[in-house]
Amino acid sequence: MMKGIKKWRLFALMTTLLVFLAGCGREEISTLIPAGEVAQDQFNLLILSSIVMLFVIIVVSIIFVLAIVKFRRSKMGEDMIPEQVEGSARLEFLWTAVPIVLLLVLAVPTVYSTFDLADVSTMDVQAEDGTSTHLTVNVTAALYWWEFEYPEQGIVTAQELVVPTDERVYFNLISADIKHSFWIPSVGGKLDVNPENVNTFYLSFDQQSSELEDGVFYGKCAELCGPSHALMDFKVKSVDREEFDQWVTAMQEEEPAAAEGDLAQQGEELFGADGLACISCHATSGAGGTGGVGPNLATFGDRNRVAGYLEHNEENLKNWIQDPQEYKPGNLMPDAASLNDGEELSDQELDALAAYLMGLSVEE
Amino acid sequence: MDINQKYTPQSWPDHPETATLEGKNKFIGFWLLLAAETVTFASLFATYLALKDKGPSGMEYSAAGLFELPLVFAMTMILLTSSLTSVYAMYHMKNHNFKAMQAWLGITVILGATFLGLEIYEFNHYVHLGFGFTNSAFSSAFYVLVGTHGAHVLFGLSWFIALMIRNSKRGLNMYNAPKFYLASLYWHFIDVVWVFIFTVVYLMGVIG
Amino acid sequence: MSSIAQKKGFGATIWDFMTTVDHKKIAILYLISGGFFFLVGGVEAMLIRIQLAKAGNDFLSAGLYNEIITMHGTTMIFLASMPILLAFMNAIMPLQIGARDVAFPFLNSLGFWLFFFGGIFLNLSWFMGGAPDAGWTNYASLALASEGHGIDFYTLGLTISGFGTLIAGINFLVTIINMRAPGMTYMRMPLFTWTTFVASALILLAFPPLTVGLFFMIFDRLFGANFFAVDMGGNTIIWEHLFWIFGHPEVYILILPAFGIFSEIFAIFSRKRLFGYTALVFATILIGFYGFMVWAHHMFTVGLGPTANAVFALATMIIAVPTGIKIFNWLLTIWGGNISFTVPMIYAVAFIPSFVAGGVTGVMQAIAPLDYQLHDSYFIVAHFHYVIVGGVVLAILAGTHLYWPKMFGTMLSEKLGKWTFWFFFIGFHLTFFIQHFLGLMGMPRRVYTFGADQGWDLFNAISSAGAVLMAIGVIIMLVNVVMTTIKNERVGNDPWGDGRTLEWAIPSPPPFYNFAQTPLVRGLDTYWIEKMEGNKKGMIFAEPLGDIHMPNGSIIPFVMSLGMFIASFGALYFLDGDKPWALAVLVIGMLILFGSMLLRSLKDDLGFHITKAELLEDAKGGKTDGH
Amino acid sequence: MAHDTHIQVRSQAEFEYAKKKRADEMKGHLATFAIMIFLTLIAFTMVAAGFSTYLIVPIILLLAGIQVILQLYYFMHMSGKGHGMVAFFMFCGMFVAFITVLALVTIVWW
Ligand code: HEA
Ligand code: HEA
Ligand code: HEC
Ligand code: CUA
Ligand SMILES: [Cu+2]
Repeated sequence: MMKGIKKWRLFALMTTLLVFLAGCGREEISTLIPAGEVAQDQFNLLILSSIVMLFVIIVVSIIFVLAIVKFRRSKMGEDMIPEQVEGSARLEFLWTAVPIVLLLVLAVPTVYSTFDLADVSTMDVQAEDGTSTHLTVNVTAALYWWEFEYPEQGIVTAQELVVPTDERVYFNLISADIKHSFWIPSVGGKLDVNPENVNTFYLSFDQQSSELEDGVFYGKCAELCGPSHALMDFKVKSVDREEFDQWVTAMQEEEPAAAEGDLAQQGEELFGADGLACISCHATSGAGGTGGVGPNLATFGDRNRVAGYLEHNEENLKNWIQDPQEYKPGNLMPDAASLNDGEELSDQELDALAAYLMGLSVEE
Repeated sequence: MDINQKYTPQSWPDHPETATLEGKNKFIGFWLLLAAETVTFASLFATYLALKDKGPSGMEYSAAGLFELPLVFAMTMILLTSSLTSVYAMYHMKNHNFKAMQAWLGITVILGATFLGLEIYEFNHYVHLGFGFTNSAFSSAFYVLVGTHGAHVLFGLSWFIALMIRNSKRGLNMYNAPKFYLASLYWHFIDVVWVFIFTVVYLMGVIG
Repeated sequence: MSSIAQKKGFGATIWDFMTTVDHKKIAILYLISGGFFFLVGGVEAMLIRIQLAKAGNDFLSAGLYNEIITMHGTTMIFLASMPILLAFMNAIMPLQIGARDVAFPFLNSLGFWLFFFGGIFLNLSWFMGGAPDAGWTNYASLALASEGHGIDFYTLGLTISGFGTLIAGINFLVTIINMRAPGMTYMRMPLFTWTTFVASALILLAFPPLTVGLFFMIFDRLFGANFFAVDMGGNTIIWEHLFWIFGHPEVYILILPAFGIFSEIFAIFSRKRLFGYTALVFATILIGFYGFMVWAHHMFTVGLGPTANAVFALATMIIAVPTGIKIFNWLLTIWGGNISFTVPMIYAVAFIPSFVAGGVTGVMQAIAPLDYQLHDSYFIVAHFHYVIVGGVVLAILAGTHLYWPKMFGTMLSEKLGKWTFWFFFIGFHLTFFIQHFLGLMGMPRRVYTFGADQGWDLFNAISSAGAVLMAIGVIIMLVNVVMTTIKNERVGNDPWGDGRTLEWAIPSPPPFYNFAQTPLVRGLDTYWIEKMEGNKKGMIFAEPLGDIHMPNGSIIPFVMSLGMFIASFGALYFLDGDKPWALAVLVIGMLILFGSMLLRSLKDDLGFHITKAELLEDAKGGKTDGH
Repeated sequence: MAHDTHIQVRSQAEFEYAKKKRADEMKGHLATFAIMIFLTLIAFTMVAAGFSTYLIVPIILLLAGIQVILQLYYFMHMSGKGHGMVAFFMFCGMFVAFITVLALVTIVWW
């Protein structure tokens, strides 16, 4: 039966290797394919510690396998009484000292990195004209959705974060209700979004998301926050600085792009204060806020997902509007019927809303 | 151990509380409980310190504006004195002088009850001022910390009284001596906690 | 069951167990109820794995899934693992030190019943409007927002059972400090006794912060306090600190007794004295001590600042050293031994690589910046199931086989035992090994579903398949227990043949008064010493045969716990508004509790004596009735 | 267990001696009490007198610490015979208490 164990260990080793060789997961979301300085640092720590740990495991395994192979009763004889050894001070010293050395190897980069990753002192550095040299994004997490405010630029977006590549981006995190955690696995580790204080850290995005299969990095909420915690995803578009600036300018244009076409115009009316009053929770201009009741929909047409995780098409959008609870249990958007005096929306009305929302776009 | 065994001051052992195995067990067990209580109160103190003066915006009361020292001073003196009277009770317990022990315990109980009365008065006063349990994080932390101490006082008093009544007719023996001893240990511990309460909550509260 | 119980009718047996203060019977109670809760937690685990078997599965709804993981974690840790370990401590530790019983038999029973009613209370939530759903860590902001009474079942239930555990801890400490047989110095105590000692010390100092945190939560949710209400000035991080100041020592409360069981097994089945006994003892103490200084490693991502993170990272890493000392001493114990691969030994042997794999991932998580990636991902789930299942559960299974004859007087089948082992062991690695990679691939924990677009399907399916193997293993184990009980082949004092410590020197199961004469301990592994010197009587005794004083059984612990149980329902519904009877229930429960306490203190309980004549009769094979 | 309470009657001289010792000890307790009252007075006076906060806080905490030691060692006899384990566990308790307080005053905010 001990052969079984040996085989298992081999098997485990093989899977490890295989998995690593296969590149491990999808680029958009795997920590093993780092796409930024922070993630790279953390990946290096992962590799370093894995090597140390593998060494520990190998040493233990060798002693272990030798012991159980050499000293089995079938070899030693039924009646053999082994010598009752008390111990050995020299060995005790050895296996105290060696692990300490191994831990020191880990401790140094740990401490260095801990302070390095927490260093946000350059966040407030200002250029001569008084603007910050670095981009800062205020992230507000709310029950199952994310708001991204760019205070310097005076714009707000939701669910999809747009950032410039190859520079540090600073984040201020605060929760509007309960605790969440902000995590973009392939770009860097997470930081909790607490209700009582602002947490600050930085990330950098070294790869343009358009090179990815899905065109976006995946972001996650990593702290249990209720039934739809699993669905509290967001997406990240990293674009070069130039493109980013264009996007900001487009967002800053006060007026939301006018709805094009009859259907969309009808949708706009429905959306507005005289219709279903969606507008009371959802802003449709990048510059406007709604007090954070619902996600800003100014860029809805450019989105990659509906509600953070559903495929971005009209079908899903209409379903969502009809019955949000079905798709994100416990979320705070009322279903369409309750906004429409208890009546279901007609297909035509849904089509109109969908057309309108899909037309909201700041990208050309 | 025989509960009917009668002792004279001369046959009464030096340390009746640990003279039997049962006594020894109770003794160690009780001290361990006190170690756990130390951590309990530390958690309460730690929380109190973290939440001191924290409340909704526009909160009316902060520690500096609320606490008044004269009453606390009186309470402190009373409780400290009751610690001494319980030492006297144990002194007589070791001398196997049951009557004197009961008398000193009686004084201890009276002092303790006075303390508790003052505390209830104090709480009542604060509530009337509009500083209620549910008003702010600060108020919750305050009432739970000081109230838990008060609950311990109450329990200590009940313990003393129960022991005094239960044993009033049978005098001291190996069965009840450890119980008296432990009750007095408990009383000292309550005093220890109070020392920190008046220092950390009231004195440090008043100076802001 | 003991021979005395069998002669009685069913009702009398139940009554006997409800009133017993005998540590061996209480051990059986712990084992049965802990085992039951293990099955409950295991079924919950299976539901989790079914739900996650494929992407976008809708087997469980989102809310229900959160209730199930919460109850799975809580049940497994508080209601399954700890009680089963307490069962072994109760059954074996007093025998190992040659004591007649634990220091406080009455409190021992109270501790059990509090745990039991707490566990029942917690699980009644399923039938009374929904279970807790904020994770076993019950983080404050989510817990305060949670609707219904689930969280209240959690806080009140854990408070009750927490008191029970605290009582058990104090009891064991006093027993070990005061009741060791003559000659049993601290440095001659078997390792299982040592780990019981240190784990009990951890219980003593770690449970109070949990209790305080739970009380805050109860006050906040049920009585309008504001400890964690952010808009009222409260702070949710306080809960996290209090929970983890308890929570980290808690995991050592689980693993240390497991280490103790394995230490016994390695020595017995290698027929060899523990290598580096002194080092093992000091490593145990060190682990317990360090255990209190590392809790914030669960909070690296909270934003405590780099200084706190660095300090706690380093402190955490240090624990690898004493743990390593243990691992290597065990290896050197079997090295040069004469290893017999019985079922307990197979578990012990399998434990070493499994636990080391789990331990080293723990050290990886201790690297704070790396933990920013690992935290709350499936890597964590993999880590702790490796240490818990690969350490604690393997120890529980090993201990069950090892001590079954001592507790019940009959041996579990070795053959079925091996089947259980292989299913469970392979299933375990299949389930959890792959989860490391899921975590690294970006899968957060506590997600009720995942999309097919994230590349996690295959690994999750493999993981679920592994869980099925584990379940098969557990079922074989149940079959084993039933068949063994039916067959009921009696065994002697030392059924494994190579017992080394005192518990193997007396009959299986031991008579209710344990040792008729207190043994004299002449060294470490005292029974082994006597055996090697050819002592026919088994032991040398420290006292002549004489009367034995025994405590009386009592129903009061049961009634007290029932009182707390009832009062908790009152507290639970107290502020509901539409339930005026709640206050009455609260008061009635409290009256039962304090009434029975009063009764206990007013009624002297002096116990009874077994006379020398009865003992002699018993030794000849006659039966002494307990009462 | 029946045998651990054999009764020992002391001689008159022994008895007198023990009694005297207890009376002496009681005097010591009285002195301890006086010190405790005194320390309390200092603490309250300092606050009433309104010295600087930075001066007062460490001093009154120190005074509280001294009082606790007096209670534990004199009134509760923690240095007495058979108190080894007791002292050990109390110190462990205080250690955990200390780091708990330290943590909650340093790494929990506002
Ligand atoms: C029995 C339970 C148990 C045990 C024994 C451990 C042991 C350890 N644990 Fe684990 N842990 C848990 C149960 C346990 N843990 C649970 C339940 C959680 C999650 C809770 C939740 O969030 O729900 C958790 C989470 C957890 C975290 C938090 C992760 C996060 O949420 O972000 C961390 C971080 O540091 C950690 C670290 C460690 C370390 C360093 C050890 C060490 O004690 C391990 C030491 C052992 C070894 C290292 C192996 C043997 C040593 C050698 C062979 C010597 C040579 C080795 C080296 C030089 C490395 N654990
Ligand atoms: C002692 C602790 C312990 C133990 C033993 C286990 C055992 C198991 N755990 Fe658990 N687990 C935790 C403690 C434990 N777990 C904790 C603390 C959490 C975190 C919770 C949280 O996030 O809050 C967790 C979370 C957790 C998750 C993550 C959930 C999530 O984050 O979304 C998963 C997923 O795979 C899992 C799986 C398993 C499995 C498959 C087992 C298996 O080993 C179980 C094996 C047992 C069986 C298979 C029993 C089978 C029984 C039968 C078949 C019964 C037959 C019935 C009758 C005859 C009546 N556990
Ligand atoms: C009470 C406030 C409220 C009202 C009124 C409201 N919503 Fe919402 N809406 C929300 C919230 C909150 C969310 C985020 C839900 C989540 O992801 O958990 C949301 C999400 C959405 C989304 C998905 C956003 C995204 O980024 O993918 C769409 C589309 C949407 N709402 C459209 C509408 C329409 C159309 C109406 C009117 C019929 C409407 N909403 C009315 C609160 C509201
Ligand atoms: Cu937000 Cu999970
Ligand atoms: Cu931990």
